Amino acid sequence: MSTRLTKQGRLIDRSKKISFTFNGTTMQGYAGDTLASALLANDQMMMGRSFKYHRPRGVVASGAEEPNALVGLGQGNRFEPNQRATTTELFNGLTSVSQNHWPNLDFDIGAVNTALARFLPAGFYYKTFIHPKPFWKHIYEPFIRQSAGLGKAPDKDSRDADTYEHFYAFTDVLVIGGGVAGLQAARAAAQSGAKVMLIEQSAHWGGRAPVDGGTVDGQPVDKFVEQLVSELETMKNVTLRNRCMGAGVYDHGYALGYERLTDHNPGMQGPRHRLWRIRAKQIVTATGAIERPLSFAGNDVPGVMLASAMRDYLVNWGVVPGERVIIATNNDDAYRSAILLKQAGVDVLRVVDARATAGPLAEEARQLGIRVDPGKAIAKVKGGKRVKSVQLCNQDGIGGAREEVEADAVAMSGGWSPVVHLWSHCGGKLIWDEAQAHFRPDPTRPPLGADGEGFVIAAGSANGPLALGDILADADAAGKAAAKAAGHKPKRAKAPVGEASSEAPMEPVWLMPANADIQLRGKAWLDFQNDVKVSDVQLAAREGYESVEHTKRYTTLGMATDQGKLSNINGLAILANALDAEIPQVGTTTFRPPYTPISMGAIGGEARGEVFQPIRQTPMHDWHDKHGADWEPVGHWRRTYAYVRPGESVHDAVNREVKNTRDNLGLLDASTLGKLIVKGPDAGRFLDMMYTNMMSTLKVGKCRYGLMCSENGFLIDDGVVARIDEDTWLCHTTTGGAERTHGHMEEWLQTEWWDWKVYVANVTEQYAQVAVVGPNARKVLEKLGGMDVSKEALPFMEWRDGKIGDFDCRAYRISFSGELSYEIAVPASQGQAFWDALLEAGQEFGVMPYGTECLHILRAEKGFIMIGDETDGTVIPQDLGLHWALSKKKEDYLGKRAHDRSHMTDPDRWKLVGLETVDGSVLPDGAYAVGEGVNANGQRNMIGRVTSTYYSANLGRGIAMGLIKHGPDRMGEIVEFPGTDDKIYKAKIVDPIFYDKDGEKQNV
Amino acid sequence: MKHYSAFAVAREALRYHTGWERAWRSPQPKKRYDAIIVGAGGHGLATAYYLGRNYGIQNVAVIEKGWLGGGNTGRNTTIIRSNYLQDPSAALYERARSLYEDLSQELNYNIMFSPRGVIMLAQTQHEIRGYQRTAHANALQGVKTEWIGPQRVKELVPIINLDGPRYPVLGGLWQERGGTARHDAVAWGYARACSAMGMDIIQQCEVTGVRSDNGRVVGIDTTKGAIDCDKLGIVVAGHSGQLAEMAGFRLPLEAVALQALVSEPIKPCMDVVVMANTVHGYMSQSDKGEMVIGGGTDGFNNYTQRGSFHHIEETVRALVETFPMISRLKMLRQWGGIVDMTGDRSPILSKTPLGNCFINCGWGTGGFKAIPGSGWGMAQLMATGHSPLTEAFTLDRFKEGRFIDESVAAGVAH
Amino acid sequence: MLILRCPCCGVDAEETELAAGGEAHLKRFGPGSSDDDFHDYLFMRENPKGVHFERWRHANGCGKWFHVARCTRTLEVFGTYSAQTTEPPQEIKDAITAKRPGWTWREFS
Amino acid sequence: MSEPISALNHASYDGIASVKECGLQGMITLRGDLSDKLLDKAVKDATGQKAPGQREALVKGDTGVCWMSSDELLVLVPYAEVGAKLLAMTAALSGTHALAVNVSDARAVFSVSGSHARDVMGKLAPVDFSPQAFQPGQIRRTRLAQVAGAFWMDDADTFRVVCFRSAADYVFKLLKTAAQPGSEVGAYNR
Repeated sequence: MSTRLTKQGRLIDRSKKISFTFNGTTMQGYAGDTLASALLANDQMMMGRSFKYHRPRGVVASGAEEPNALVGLGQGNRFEPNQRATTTELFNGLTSVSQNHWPNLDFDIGAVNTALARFLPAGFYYKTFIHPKPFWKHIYEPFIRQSAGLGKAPDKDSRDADTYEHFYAFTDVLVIGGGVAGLQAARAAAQSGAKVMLIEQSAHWGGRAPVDGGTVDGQPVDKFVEQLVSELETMKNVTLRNRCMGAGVYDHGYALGYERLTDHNPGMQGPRHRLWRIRAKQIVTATGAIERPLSFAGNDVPGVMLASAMRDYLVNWGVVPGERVIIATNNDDAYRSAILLKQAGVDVLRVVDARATAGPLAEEARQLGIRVDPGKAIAKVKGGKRVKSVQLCNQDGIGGAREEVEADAVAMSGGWSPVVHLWSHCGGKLIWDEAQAHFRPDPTRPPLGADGEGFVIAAGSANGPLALGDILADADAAGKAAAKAAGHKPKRAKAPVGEASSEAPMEPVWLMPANADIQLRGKAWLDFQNDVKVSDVQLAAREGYESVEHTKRYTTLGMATDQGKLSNINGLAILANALDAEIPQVGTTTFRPPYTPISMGAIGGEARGEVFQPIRQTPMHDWHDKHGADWEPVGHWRRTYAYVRPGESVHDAVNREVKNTRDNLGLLDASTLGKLIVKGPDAGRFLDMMYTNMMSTLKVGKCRYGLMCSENGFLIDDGVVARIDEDTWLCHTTTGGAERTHGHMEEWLQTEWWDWKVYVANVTEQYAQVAVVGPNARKVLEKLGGMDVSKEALPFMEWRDGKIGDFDCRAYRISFSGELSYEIAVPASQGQAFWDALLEAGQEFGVMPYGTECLHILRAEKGFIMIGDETDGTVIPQDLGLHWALSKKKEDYLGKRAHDRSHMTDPDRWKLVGLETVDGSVLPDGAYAVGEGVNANGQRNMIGRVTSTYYSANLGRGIAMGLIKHGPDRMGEIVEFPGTDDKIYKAKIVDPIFYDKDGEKQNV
Repeated sequence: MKHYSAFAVAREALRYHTGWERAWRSPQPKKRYDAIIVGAGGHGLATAYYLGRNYGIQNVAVIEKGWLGGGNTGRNTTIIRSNYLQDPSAALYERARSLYEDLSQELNYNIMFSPRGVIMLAQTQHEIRGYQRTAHANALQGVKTEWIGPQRVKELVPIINLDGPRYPVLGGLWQERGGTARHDAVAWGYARACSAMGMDIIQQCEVTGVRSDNGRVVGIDTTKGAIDCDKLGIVVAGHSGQLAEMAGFRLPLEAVALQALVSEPIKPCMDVVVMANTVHGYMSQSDKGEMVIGGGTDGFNNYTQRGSFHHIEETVRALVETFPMISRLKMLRQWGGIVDMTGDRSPILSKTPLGNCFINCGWGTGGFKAIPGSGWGMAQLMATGHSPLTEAFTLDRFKEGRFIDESVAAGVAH
Repeated sequence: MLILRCPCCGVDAEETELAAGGEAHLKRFGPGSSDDDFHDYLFMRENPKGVHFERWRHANGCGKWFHVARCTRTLEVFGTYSAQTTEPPQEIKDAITAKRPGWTWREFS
Repeated sequence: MSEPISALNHASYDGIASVKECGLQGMITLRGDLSDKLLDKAVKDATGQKAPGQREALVKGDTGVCWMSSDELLVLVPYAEVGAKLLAMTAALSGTHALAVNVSDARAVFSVSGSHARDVMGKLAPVDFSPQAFQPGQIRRTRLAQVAGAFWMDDADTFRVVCFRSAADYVFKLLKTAAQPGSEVGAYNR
């Protein structure tokens, strides 16, 4: 029986009772409990089911390494699967459910897998479910997938009720881990004056030390911790954060801290998690060590736990998981658990010590009346949902001659492994420590920082030492070394002197008993969550999956949610043994961030909902929004696709806008078009390189349409360029092209032609720009009054500065629609007022705003190309019949050389033409034209494709543009476009100018 | 080779699985092979396999510096699809996809090909047009895809948020027979089949030189000695440049880090693969229950197999927006691989300036899905000197300006 | 997550402020150049496992381009320097030599 | 001429810091040779300040000058005066290679103030906001979450934050989110 003692429990406050539920049952705990300690206090030994065999699982550890006690926590929009009970602080109203079973935890259909375990060894699925083939899709795989997963998925429509944020922090020294080593390292570093940040994953400082005991400078270690924390709190150069886990270490001194702000009290205001993005000159990993399980048959039965965990539950929370306990060990540390349990009144039946001789702690245990059996082992633990009895045998043997002892809990200790994860994340290497039988950081091969020097130092038991005195000395040295490496001068203060009982050496024990037979090996668990046993690793080795990565992947060892914190070293040792190799030869798998799982919410940070991504808005954005704008994202901009009136479809709206603009007057918010000022004595020469056309010869006051190609020859942008004065040009770019084109210009100016005297400035957002389009365009401007916008005063492709109404403006007489058209730029702060003025003055002329789709149709009616429609990154100006825009006079411009390559001059390139369906219908977007036959790969031969296709309300029929092989030479021919609707669309090749071929409308 | 089946597993269970033999032999290299493939990843092993299967060339060695399947084969997000736009890509990836359909049976090794379907979301007008174009091309290329509307997307992916404030889901390109496979198993299955044909897979053996005579390859030097060969295939992903240098030519490649991550395993909640290119993220759920997530690449040369964390952030926030329920799931593990990028982001499968030496590289972010097709085409190229599957993917296309650009229809290609 | 010191504004900028710009010190080949030269200029990038020279832009910052000498195997940064040069300055080359004796990159060593 | 309106028309929010859109600010982007005496004089005439050194912000209220890069300054003048100042500056620089252009309407300006202002900023920009590292007199161009931005300090507790006008709505919402109640970090005010 697992129970709460009436005394003890240094972390709980017995005056504060807390009520919570587990699988619907209400239980009681105390403030300071973890969910795991509270469940144990309520005799809830079984907390879940394993992944593969659905075996009963109880808590095995007391901290972040826990593989078994995972629960679904919370409800609805706060439900979270796979939460470790051992690191979940208890709060009032906590609801938890166990995982991976049906219909319930006690009775689980899936547990039939346990009975079949023998038929489901490692990798069995690679060998089975192969025949008959259709069974895989319809029976086998659905079955495998249904049994997959641990925790329940959150509801499909759930929306996380919490918020998250990031924070950037900069420090000289980051110390990860707030145990005695981390605290001392922080102090040693801080005393140098260095800026120090110390983060600790739990809510408590001091780590294991207060449980393990010992003295520091003559006083009990818990007092030492208390004083040290107070001292650090007063130091101005020290930042302390608990509930903040060091999640990962990355290049150039970058580390992630995962701070859980409200998990222990979900009602609190503020974000739930904060992800710290820390830049440290030096990082000290004082991450402690993790006890290893022992591999014996039945080591997975609920009630079998790590000896240190049992000690933690007793000392920290006043909980003992059993009344009759057997302890198995290969080292002295487990005796501390034996002694404390005995002192707490637990019947410690036996310590089976695989070693022939034990140290002074064993003697202390014996004196308390505990029976110590050297050279002994656990052959097998019996029991289903909790420990019933334990069979003991000699360690040196195959597990015969067993003695059976009734017991209800087993503590095991296979020695300790430093937590090397954070050391390893960024390339720190490990060495094998023969004496402690563990991997520890190799100080000669640390992770390298930006300067090529090591930037991580391991401290305390994370670095190998396990005795309190050694830990403190190591941590002190690490703190000083980190401060020094960060450019500070450490103080010569003496390290505190820690003392604890001396210990005899441990002896590696990878299997219990040493030569356990196959039946026992098949029940000796390595990975408790994924159900990987000793026999599985041996099978992998036998079948040739010899690399440690092969074994891991073949057996799934260490791939569970604990990422092998308990299983890795034990599994490696078994593999090494099976291969007859040394452990360091076999090596480890790669440690990858995060140390323990971190929430997706925290990773995303504040970027959710309305600040998920910026939405760029023009000065008239709100007006559009209020007037039926159907929005279209264009880059980060929002543009109006069409202004939909009540009762209209989007399609109706587009047709209305198209007709009205041709017949009366349309207004387009063109503010998103990029505007770049290019100025300087070399500006003309520079623009001649940027554009395929000649820009240096453009006269002041005039405009010219320009094309830009990449150096690789492909069209990248286009727009109208205006010459402002002798050495100043204004270049329009496409929407969303301003930043890219500005960057493109700066790149060439800064990295190739840096001696050219040219300055570029991006003034896109300085202006609200409105296209005033249609037969009544001039009338509305004249009504507003101001500058002369007559044909004579402002001819086509010219610009003037002046006033329209009250507004200072620059008016460009340019047209992307073929209509009489002005683009008027006013200061952005007056954009809305100008828009309002145009609408008001335009009433009598039939004014309507129009959106991007109307813009597209108007330009297509005129055969104007659109970057992104006619071009897709593979199209060159020659394909589009834009030879006239490729200056023959210039020796050089970006893209010119590229156009000379054989594929670019190939006469078979597809060329731009107009397309008219035979029946007037609209060609499907993206359709391909087919030729005869198939190619060598059996694909239909294609001879072209549709690049733009619309219904033209003005022409009352479908119009399209496309690229067709030899297209311009095939005018009048009919080509076929198979649709995805099984129809064949027939279209005639025509001139791409469908409307007002002579351009009479724009030239008025 | 011992046949794998449920009966065999049951039979072996009676003797506690002590009777299983090695999946592949671990031989010492011979003096000479008809063909040597450098690189025992999926592409290299598949090339060897089809050399034997299709052309009877079985005196083949596959040389591997580390452990087989340990490069990008074992660190990708396992997506299989063939809904590419350009003819040569569609041909290659569709051949691969169709070979994947029967691969478990062919190799007698369950590679767990799961044709659960792949959706590429359209979240802008531009993407709608791009995917409709792809659907039209695919129909003519013999690739079965269809354009589907938002409601059908929601039926297929109940956890999706159609009305994201930034990018609403406007529809998608759906390939019903796309899906995923167990990546390690693909390498292991090919390795076992190669070994069974008598081919030698030599792991822990690094190539130190390429020997040639009169402009033709004659052998390689390795850490296990010199080995002669008639033909040499270099299929080593992130190390292509180094091998090419040994063979005396250069490659237009750059190595960058690509990252991926998985969540903790949860019960099944998403039955298809979803790719959201506008926001640079894609996600599927593995047979184990983990949400497998991939994103974009770093922009700089990097051989560390560690990427920059901000890419993980960008991908995750995009996916949280697209699938809000994952917000409270947790990232279990992130990792990186080194991928070779070419000038047009399409691979190179080609003869080289060195006679009888062939190169297969430059898969960028999308190599896994191509493995069987790539192996098939490379084997044909190596055995016969020509393959329609590979003929567009030559080294000299960059000089001619003849690119195979898939970014036309989609922002990223994985 | 790299940090590079922008030589223009002096800020130790982290990667999210920067944009990578590929190989440094390219010589441009324009009209009249051979197919091979033009091809190499556009596509034949250095791809060393070790010392590399590259361009970066302090895009979310002062906007200036600069050069970086960096190791692609360890991500060690040997130095940053002006974009307005056709070859690495001597002190950068010296700094690399101190860390990677015998290094070569293209025609530089 | 109608009344000019800033991007968010003086929107404000009070959380752990006070966030305000400051209204229109006259701004001139000035590119040129920063060591040029003519340029120095033009700046002095417009703002009363000398040309700033690397990353210096010499600002008093709505008048001053900030170093933007090795060949670029941001000249701040009262909004109403920007036209006249720009004309004067252009005239003064007519003999030299320089570019002065009005960008007042292309920007939005916010103030973030209060004892937790540094916390708020530290959530959005990858910058060390400790008083040792960042103080009045300095300018930093960087990113604010996903958009470009720049800021300097009016006093020890007040930031002046500049972004593009089109991103004003986003930046305001960002600052609000970062200033939400209960989100104090306490990193800079122990």
